[in-house]
Amino acid sequence: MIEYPEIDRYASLDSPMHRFDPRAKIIAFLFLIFSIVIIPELKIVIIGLFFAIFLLILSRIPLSFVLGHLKWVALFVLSLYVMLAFTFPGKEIAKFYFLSITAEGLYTGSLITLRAFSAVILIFPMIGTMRFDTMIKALDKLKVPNILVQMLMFTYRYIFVFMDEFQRIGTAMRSRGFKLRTTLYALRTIGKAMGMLFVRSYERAERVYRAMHSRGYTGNPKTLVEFEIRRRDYILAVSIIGFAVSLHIISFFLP
Amino acid sequence: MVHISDGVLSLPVLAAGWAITIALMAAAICWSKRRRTSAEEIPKLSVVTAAFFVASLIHIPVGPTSVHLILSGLVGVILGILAYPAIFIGLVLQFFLFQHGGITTIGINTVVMGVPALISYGIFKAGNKLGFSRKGVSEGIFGAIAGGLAVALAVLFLVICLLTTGKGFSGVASLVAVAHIPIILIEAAVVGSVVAFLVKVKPELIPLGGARK
Amino acid sequence: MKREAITVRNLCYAYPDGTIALEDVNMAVYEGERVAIVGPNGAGKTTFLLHLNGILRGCDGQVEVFGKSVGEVKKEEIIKDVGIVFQDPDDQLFMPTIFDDLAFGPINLGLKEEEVRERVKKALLTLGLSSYENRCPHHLSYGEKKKASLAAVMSMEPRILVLDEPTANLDPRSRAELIGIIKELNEREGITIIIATHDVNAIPELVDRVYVLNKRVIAEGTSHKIFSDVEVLRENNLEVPEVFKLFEVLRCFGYNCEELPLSIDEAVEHLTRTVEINGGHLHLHIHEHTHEAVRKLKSKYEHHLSNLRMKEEGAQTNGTKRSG
Amino acid sequence: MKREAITVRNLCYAYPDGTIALEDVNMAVYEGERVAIVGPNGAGKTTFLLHLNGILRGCDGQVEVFGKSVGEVKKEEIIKDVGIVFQDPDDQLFMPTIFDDLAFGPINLGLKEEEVRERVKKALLTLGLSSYENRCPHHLSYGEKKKASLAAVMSMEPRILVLDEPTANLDPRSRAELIGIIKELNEREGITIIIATHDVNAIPELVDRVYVLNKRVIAEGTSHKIFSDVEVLRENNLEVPEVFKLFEVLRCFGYNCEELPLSIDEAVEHLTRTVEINGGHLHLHIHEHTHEAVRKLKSKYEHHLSNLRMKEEGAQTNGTKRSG
Ligand SMILES: Nc1ncnc2c1ncn2[C@@H]1O[C@H](COP(=O)(O)OP(=O)(O)OP(=O)(O)O)[C@@H](O)[C@H]1O
Ligand SMILES: Nc1ncnc2c1ncn2[C@@H]1O[C@H](COP(=O)(O)OP(=O)(O)OP(=O)(O)O)[C@@H](O)[C@H]1O
Ligand SMILES: [Mg+2]
Ligand SMILES: [Mg+2]
Repeated sequence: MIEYPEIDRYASLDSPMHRFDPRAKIIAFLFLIFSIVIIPELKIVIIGLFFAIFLLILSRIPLSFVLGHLKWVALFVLSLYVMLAFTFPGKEIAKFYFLSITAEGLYTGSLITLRAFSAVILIFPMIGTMRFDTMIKALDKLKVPNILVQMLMFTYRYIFVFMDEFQRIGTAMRSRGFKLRTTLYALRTIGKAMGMLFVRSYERAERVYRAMHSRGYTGNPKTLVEFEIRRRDYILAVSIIGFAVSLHIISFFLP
Repeated sequence: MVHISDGVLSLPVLAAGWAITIALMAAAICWSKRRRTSAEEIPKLSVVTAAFFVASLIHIPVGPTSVHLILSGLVGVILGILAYPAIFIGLVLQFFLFQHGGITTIGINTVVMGVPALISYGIFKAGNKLGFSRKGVSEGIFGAIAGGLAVALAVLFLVICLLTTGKGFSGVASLVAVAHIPIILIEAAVVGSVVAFLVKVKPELIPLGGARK
Repeated sequence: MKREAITVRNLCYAYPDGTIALEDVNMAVYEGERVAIVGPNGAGKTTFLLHLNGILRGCDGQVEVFGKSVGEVKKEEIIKDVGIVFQDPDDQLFMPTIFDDLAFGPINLGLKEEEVRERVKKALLTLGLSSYENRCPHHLSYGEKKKASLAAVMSMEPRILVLDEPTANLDPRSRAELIGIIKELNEREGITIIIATHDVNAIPELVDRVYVLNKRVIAEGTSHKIFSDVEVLRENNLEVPEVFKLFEVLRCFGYNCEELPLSIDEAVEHLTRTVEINGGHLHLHIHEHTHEAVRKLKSKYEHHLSNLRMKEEGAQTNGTKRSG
Repeated sequence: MKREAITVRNLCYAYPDGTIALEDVNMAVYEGERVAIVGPNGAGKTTFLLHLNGILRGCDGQVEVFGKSVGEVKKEEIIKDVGIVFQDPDDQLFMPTIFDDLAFGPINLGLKEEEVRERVKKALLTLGLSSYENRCPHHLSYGEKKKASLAAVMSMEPRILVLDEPTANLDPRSRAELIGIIKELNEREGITIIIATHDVNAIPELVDRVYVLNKRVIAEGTSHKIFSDVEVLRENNLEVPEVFKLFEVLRCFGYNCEELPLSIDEAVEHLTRTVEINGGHLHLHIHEHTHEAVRKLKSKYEHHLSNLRMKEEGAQTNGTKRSG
C-alpha cells in the first residue's frame, strides 16, 4: 500500500505557526528559505538550520512525522554528498584505493546538505500548519494567476484519485497472480495497465469535476476560514524576514 | 535525480531559472487566455499533471536498483504549450508533498524539464504533419522519440546547470549523465506505448493524433 | 394544475467517441412529484440525469428548470435548484473529511459560516452519519460513502433532488431508511424527486410515475401501468416486483382481481378489500389450469434459464467447430 | 462428509488508521457449497473477502484454503484456487481489451498460449460475451462490465469463487441472468461459491447457507433459520425477502403454516402443498385479530419510520442545545 501524501495531517493542531496568517506566513517563509539556500558560509548555514528547527518545534508538528518525510531528502542529498566528496578537486585527506576524498568536497557537500535540510525543515512550519485548501485560498488572495491556483487545487485532488486507482489496479493485478519482474511481458503489461490507469483516472477526474460543478464550484476557491491579518502577524513576519536579512549581513562581514 | 535540490546551485543559476520560468509561464498563460482555455480544460490539465506527479512514484526494477518514470515527454505531447505550467505545478507539489527536489530550485527545474517537453511537443507535431497512421503505430514511434528525447535533453540541461555552478561539479555531472541512460530507454518505451494506447482508446486526449477529425 | 419543475424537449446526446446515448427525449416532471426512470444497463439514464443541471449539454434539445432554460441563465441559478447524487459515491466525495464535503456546497452558495454548520449538522443527522463528521471519505465502506454523498447534496437544500441508483449497495435497513427519507423530503418539504433505479421492488412505494428510458422514452405512466405492460418490460430488461409476481401465482390458484398489488402495503389493502367483497372469505384452490398456469408464469420470469440453454447450444456448436 | 474448502479461524483485522473491521471471525465453507455473507454497511464483508486469497493479512488469525494455510504456502497456490470478483467492476478490468483482461490471469498462472486462448474462449462463452472479445472494457455498460469481470476470474478456473455484491447496479434481467450463471457454475462444475450481498431477495434462491457478519460472525444457518430470527435481523440491518413478508401478511388472514417460503418457487410449492393437505381448498378470512396482526407486522418492517421519528427528536434536542 502506498501512503497518501498528507503533508497537512497536523493542520488542526494549535500553535503560533498555526495561528500565523497564511498569506503573511507564505511570504515570510519563502523569503527565509530563499535566503538560507544562498548563504555561502557553513557556519551561518548552521545558524539558519537551528532557526529552522526552532520554528519547527514552535509549530508542534510531531518530530516523527517530519523525520519520515526527511528520509527521501536524506537519500538524495547524501548520495550527492558522497559523490561530491569523492569527485570534488582539492586537497586530498583520505584515500581508498584509487578514490580520494577532498576537504573542499566535504565542505561543499556539507554546505549543500545543510542548506537543503534547512529548506525542507522549514516547509513543515510553513505548509504543514494549514490545510491544503487554506493554502490554495491564500495563494489566490496573493494574486497568483487563477489558472495556476486552480491547477494546483485540482492536481492535488487528482493525485488522490490517481493513487486510489493505482491501488485498485494493483490489488486486482496481484489477486490474479501478477508479479512485477523485469521480463518483457511484465513491462508490456505495466505499459498497458498504465495507459488504462491514465484513461480511467482521466475519466474519473472528469466525473469528480462534474460533481464539484454541480455543487456550485465556480473556479474561486472558498473555505470557511476567513483571513484576517493582525498586528501579531505583521510582527512575526517582519521578525522572520529580519532574521533572514541579518544572516546575510553577518556572513558579509565575516572574514 | 533530475530534480536538483535546494542549496546546490549558485544564485545566478537559480535567478536565471526563475526568470526563464516566469517568462515562459506568462507566455503560456497569455496564449491560453487568448485561446480562451475554458474551465472545462482545467481537469485535463490537472489530470496530466497528477499523472506526471504519480509517475515519479512508480519504480521499475533495473538490475539491482530501480528507477522511476519521469513522463515529461508525455506531458508535452498531450498538453502542448501548457505543458510548461503543468510541469511547474507538478514540481511544486512534488516538493510540497514528498520533498522531492527543492523549493528555490523549482524555477530552474521547470526549465530543465519543461523546455525539453516543449521540444518534444514540437517533434510530435512535426510527425503529425508527416501524417499519422491513425492506428497508433506511427504515433507510438513519435511518442517514443518525444519521450526519450525529453529525458535526454533534460539530462543535458541538468549537466549544464551543474557545470555552470562550479568546476568541482564535473564529476557529479558525468555520473548523473551515465546514470540516466537506462531511464532514457525505458522512458521512450513507456511513453511510446502509452501514446499508441491513448490514440486507440481515448483519442480526444491526443489532439494531434490522426484519429480525430 | 401543478407547475412544471423540469421540462425536457427533444434532447439528444452523443459521447465524443460517437456512442449515441440519448435520442429525442421528452419529459415533464411536475413540482412535488416523485418520478422514477428505469431502463436496461447502458440505456442512458445517467447521461440523461447529467443534463438536468447542465453538466452535459445535448444538441439543440432544451432542458428547463422551473421555466428557466438551462444554458441560458447562470449556472449557479440551476445548481441551487437541482441537486444530483451520483451513481458512484467515489466521484462525489472529494474533500479530506466528510464535514468538508458536506460544507462544500453551502460554502459555494455563499452562505455564512453559522448557516453552513447548521446545514451540515442537519444533513448528517438526517442520514445518521453524525459520528462520521471527521472521517476521511476514502476510508469508508461503500454503503457509508453512498449515504455521505446523499448528505452532501442534501446540505444544499435543493428544490429538485436527482438520484442515480440511490439504493444500490445499501444494506436492507439503510435502503428502507433511505426510501423513507426520500419520501419524507418530498412530503414534508415538497422537494421534487427524480430517481434512476434498477430496484423494482422499491419503485411502487417510492414514486408516483415511471418513465422507461432506452435511448428514447419508451413508455410513461403509473407503476401499475408500466408493470402490467409485459412487452415493454421484456424489451427493456425489466421485471415486476416480487409482490406482483406472487399475486400472479395466487391468481393461478383462483385469486380473482383486476389490478394486482405491487407492494406489501398495497397487498394488505387489496387482500382486505377482496375478502370483504367476498363476504369475509377468500377461496384458493387448485383448479384444472393451475399447474399449467404456474408453469407458464415461471417460464415468463426465468429469462436466464432459456438464456443459458442457448449458451449451451452455442458451446456445442463451438465444440463441433473446433474439432472440425 | 464434504471437504472444507475454506476454513477461517480467529481472524481479526484493523485498518492502518485504527478502524477495527474484523474481530475473531470463524467460518467453514465446504466444497461445492454456496454461502452468502450478509451484514450491515461497514460490517467488514469486503475486508473479510480480501483475506480469502491473501490480499489482506489479519493478525495471527488463520485462513486455510483446501487445508493449505494462506500465508504459508506460495501466493500462486492460493490464487489458483480462489478467484475474487470485486464489488466495482472498474477495479477489475484494467487491460485495453476484454481479451487481454481475460487472458491476464491464465498468463500469470504460466499457461501456454494455446491453453490461455482456450480458457478465454470458454469464459467468454459461459458469460455470453463472445462478441466482445476485442472491445475496450470501459466502453461497456455496467452490466456488461460486471459480467466481464466475472469472466476475467472464471478464465483462471478457480475452485472457489468469491463475489462481492454481484447484483448491485444490474438491471433486473442481467441480475436474473447472473444469478442463473452463478448457480450453473456451482451445479455443473462444482465450484464453491461465497457471496457478500445486500440483495435479500436473491439469497434464498442463490445460496445454501448464510453467515451474518458484523465485525464478528453473529449467526449462521440456512436462509430459513436466519430469516426467521427477528432479533438477528433487526440488529444487523437485515430484512426478510418480499415473498416472506407477504406470506406473513397471508398468515394474518388465516393462512396456516409453520415455515414460510422465501422465494417465488418455494411459494408455489408451498401453496400447492397447503392446498392439497386441506383437501384442495384454502380459506383466507378476516378474523378478529387480522387488523391488529397486520398493524403489528407493518410496524415490524417499518424501521425507518420509527427511526425518522427518533431523528426528528434528535434534531429538536439539538435545536434546544443551540438556543441554550
Ligand atoms: N464517457 C463515455 N464515453 C463514451 N460512451 C459512454 C460514456 N459514458 C457512457 N457511455 C455510453 O453511453 C451509453 C449510456 O450510458 P449511461 O451511463 O447513461 O447508461 P445507464 O442507463 O446509466 O446505465 P446503468 O444502468 O448501467 O448505469 C452506454 O452505452 C455507455 O456505454
Ligand atoms: N482503507 C480503509 N481504511 C480505513 N478504514 C476502512 C478502509 N476500508 C474500509 N474501512 C472501514 O472498515 C469497516 C469495514 O469496511 P468494509 O468495506 O469491509 O465493509 P462492508 O461490509 O464491505 O460494507 P458495504 O456493505 O458498505 O460494502 C468500515 O467501518 C469502513 O469504514
Ligand atoms: Mg447509470
Ligand atoms: Mg463492501
